[in-house]
Amino acid sequence: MNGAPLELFLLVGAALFACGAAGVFRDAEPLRRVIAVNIMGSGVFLLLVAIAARGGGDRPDPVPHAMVLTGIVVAVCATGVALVLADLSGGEEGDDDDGERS
Amino acid sequence: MSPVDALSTLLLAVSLFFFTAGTIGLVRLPDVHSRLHALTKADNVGLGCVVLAVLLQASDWTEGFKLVLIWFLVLAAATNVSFLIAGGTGKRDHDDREGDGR
Amino acid sequence: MTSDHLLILIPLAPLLAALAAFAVPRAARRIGLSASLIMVFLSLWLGLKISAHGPLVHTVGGWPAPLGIVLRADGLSALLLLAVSVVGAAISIYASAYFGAPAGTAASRQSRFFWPLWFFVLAALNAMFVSGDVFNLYVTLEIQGLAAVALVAMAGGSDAVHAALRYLFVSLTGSLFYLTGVAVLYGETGTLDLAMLGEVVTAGSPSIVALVLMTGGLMMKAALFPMHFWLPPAHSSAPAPVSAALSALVVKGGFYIVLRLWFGPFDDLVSTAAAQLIGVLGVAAIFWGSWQALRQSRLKLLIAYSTVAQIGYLFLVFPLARSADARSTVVAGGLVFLLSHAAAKASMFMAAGNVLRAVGNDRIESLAGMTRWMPISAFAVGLAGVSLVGLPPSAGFVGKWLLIVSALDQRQWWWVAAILVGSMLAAAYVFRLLAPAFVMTADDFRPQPVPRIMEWSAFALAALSVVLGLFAWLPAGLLGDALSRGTGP
Amino acid sequence: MTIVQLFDALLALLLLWLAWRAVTDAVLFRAVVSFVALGLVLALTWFRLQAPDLALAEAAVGSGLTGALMLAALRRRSDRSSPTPEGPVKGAALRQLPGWVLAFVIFGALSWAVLSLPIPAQGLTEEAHASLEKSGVTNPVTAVLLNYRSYDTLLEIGVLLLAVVAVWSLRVAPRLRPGSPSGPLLEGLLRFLIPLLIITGGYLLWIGAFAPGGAFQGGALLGGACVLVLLGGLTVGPMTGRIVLLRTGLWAGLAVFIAVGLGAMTSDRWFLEYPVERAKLLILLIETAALISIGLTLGCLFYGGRPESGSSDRSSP
Repeated sequence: MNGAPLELFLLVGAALFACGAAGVFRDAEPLRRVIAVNIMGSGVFLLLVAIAARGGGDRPDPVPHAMVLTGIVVAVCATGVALVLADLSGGEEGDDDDGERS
Repeated sequence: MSPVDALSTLLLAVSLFFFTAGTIGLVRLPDVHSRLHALTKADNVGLGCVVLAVLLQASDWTEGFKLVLIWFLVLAAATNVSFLIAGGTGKRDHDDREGDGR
Repeated sequence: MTSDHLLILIPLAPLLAALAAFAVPRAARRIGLSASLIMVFLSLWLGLKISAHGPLVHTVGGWPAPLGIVLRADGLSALLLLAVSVVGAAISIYASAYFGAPAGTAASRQSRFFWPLWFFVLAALNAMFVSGDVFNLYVTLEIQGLAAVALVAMAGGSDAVHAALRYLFVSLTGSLFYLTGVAVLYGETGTLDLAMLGEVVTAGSPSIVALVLMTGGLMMKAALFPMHFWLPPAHSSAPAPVSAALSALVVKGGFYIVLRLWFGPFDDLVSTAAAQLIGVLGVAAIFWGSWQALRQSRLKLLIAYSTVAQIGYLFLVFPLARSADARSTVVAGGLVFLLSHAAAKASMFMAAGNVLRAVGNDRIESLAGMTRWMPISAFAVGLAGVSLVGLPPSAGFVGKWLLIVSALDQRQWWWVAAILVGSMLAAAYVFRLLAPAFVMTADDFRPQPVPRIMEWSAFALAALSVVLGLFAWLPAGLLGDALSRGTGP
Repeated sequence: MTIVQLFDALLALLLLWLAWRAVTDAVLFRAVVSFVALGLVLALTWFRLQAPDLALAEAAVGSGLTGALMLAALRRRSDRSSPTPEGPVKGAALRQLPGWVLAFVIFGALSWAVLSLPIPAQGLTEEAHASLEKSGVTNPVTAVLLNYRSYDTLLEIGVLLLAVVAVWSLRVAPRLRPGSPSGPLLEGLLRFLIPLLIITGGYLLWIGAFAPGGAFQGGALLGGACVLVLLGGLTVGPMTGRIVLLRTGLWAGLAVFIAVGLGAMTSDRWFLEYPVERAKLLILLIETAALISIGLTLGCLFYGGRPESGSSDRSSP
């Protein structure tokens, strides 16, 4: 291995996940919660990549890398939808034109 | 330490100096415009030195071409961003990005 | 384990329907209805094939288990797929009438976007029930979460948007907790396949933390008691067909994965204390949900809190199914209960939608004299109530009966007490609905006309939920020894 | 060796500090900036942990595009409400303690678990590299994404389409701020930069087969080009004619993926099991369609709503 201290990165990953989780539960502001969820995601991805680097010798394990790539794309989709919803919930100018109260 | 390596390390040291100068300028200078000035000038020259240093180590011309392309792109982006920020702060008075001590 | 090429059609059919509904928005309704019928036939075909040949396997891409993804369908998946397609078809028929507004209005915009989102939910559920890979389950959880959130927010009101936003954050957090568990599991075992995990997971420390994280995340998705707060506002502010879909089908996804994990890889890792704890959470959900339902003044909120309570019953399966011999009866009871709740709850939300369409608001007082001006929907509410409370011969009764019998066999009588008290509370809030319905009102009351299809689909589901009780041996038989101890899925 | 360890320690510290700033900073704008910086440092970490594909994706999508989305949302938020003084989050103090207690519990349990992972690490490295030549590509990550676990990627491209449908169902796209900055300098840059982005996106797609790159990284660049088009004020113009084209581009990726999968299946192979000799061609076909869909999807996510066409609602999407 190129000597990267994997335990350190595993701990940092766990810390990022915990910090994000606290942020999601702690905050009311939607934009901050979106940031917190993204940080949780980054924490999990750091765990996965560190686990991938643990096994491979000089060739890291490609399966967690594919999982993280999928995770990054899913995270940006969720962030996109969350930000539009946060926008709508913040101001009232969303286009809720005469949708009957259902 | 072949002369090429020596030259590379020298260039890296020079770039280090420019980067620190840019950062000190960012921290110490009072208002936006002078900070922009410090940042764009110092950091771009710093990056130029780094690119030159790495160029010396480059194995073939395609790699060298990519490095120069990187440097050119950063230059183009930096000039535009500083132009926009400078232009922006002039027009918008209550812009919350105004660094008025917050 | 017979291999089967057509198993891939189960997740693909709704995915293609969603794609077609998005590509050709004007034909979305027709695509939706035809796709719903196709899915019913597909799941019937799957059920017959599994009862004949046993579990089916489809190795996607030709790569075997550790490297590639293997789709597996056993009795449990077949049963859930049947439930999703049948209840889904009824919801599609109801929605085609519910959104049948003339083109150009806001409702027609809703209709155009309802169908692709609805079929993404169905695709997520179908993919989830046949997937044999834990990371693949994560992707299906994300699809289900995003699509359900968009469906809730479609109602457009500010409280719908706020409910959808909170639902989205809980859904994302739950998925990420689940993904962390998957990461730890992969770090420890080096495989993502459910069957292979079963053989490899030992009682080492990482897999305990993985179990806790995954279960915690899935409890958020399934809205089990401590993490149920997002469900009532989301299910009550969504359009009626969406509320029906969420309460009847979407919430069951999280429960299904916990079932697969606790009786699959983590079977011998789960201590009786952990099983008892999740059972206690179930009981707490029953009492809290029923208590809140009693205090609601709005019909849809009452039904949403009833969902919180009924989910509690499902999680009673875990403490009761620890012993190998009791497992098949308990899981059968839990599944029959799940089917009956899906049908009954969907029909109740549909009936609530009918009331809302006819009267304009869903306050419980406005149900006054409902048996006169909307008899079919009133009958549907009654029948669905019978099944929710668990009166014989409904399937709800059969499910609860099987749970009670095995609880008594294992002398865990406290679950019996919980089920009985829960049923009485359910009876209380159902009668709260029915009482005003039979009250005579001044006969000059003119409700808005409600399309007949909407009433009949609600009635059909309620009737199904009751009649299913008479044929409860069918699902129990199909289930076979899907989750029996040791063999794994 | 100490220099490298120093660099790693600095990287770890930077990650933690930026994450802390992003979650707890009182000024929302600085929290967003900290988050974007975190994304860039994370890209550096991926590179340090020998995951160049992820470094590309993280820099382009994780910090670049997500940062752009957040700044746009922040801009719309401060437009709407007068910039309320950014005091500490109301009521946060009350919720502060339980939040952080939960964080410490999670951190404790998770670090205990990850530190006690078995020493001969389990992994699929050998299996993945063993059947690499049968997969049609030599970059192992692309092999996993588009051959071994291609079903995951298919569902993921489904998630992208779902995100666009969700955003379009929520609202009509808000008009970008009038008087958004558009000077000769910016247009000059865009006229040069956008073609370059498109070419580089195609290049990344092509080298994805044997070097770090692929459809997602290329798609992220195309997404960036779309964002620049929208931000640069290049008028998007009446969309009526082009909405059908945009819509087709959006669902093309998923449709091609399923078509190739079903096509491969007919001659009694499994779904998505490519014939070995034509694997590279099929993967390239899938990735090209995915590239277009990903780029357009990320652009639509930034656009923040459905493009309203001039004519009446009926013919609009």
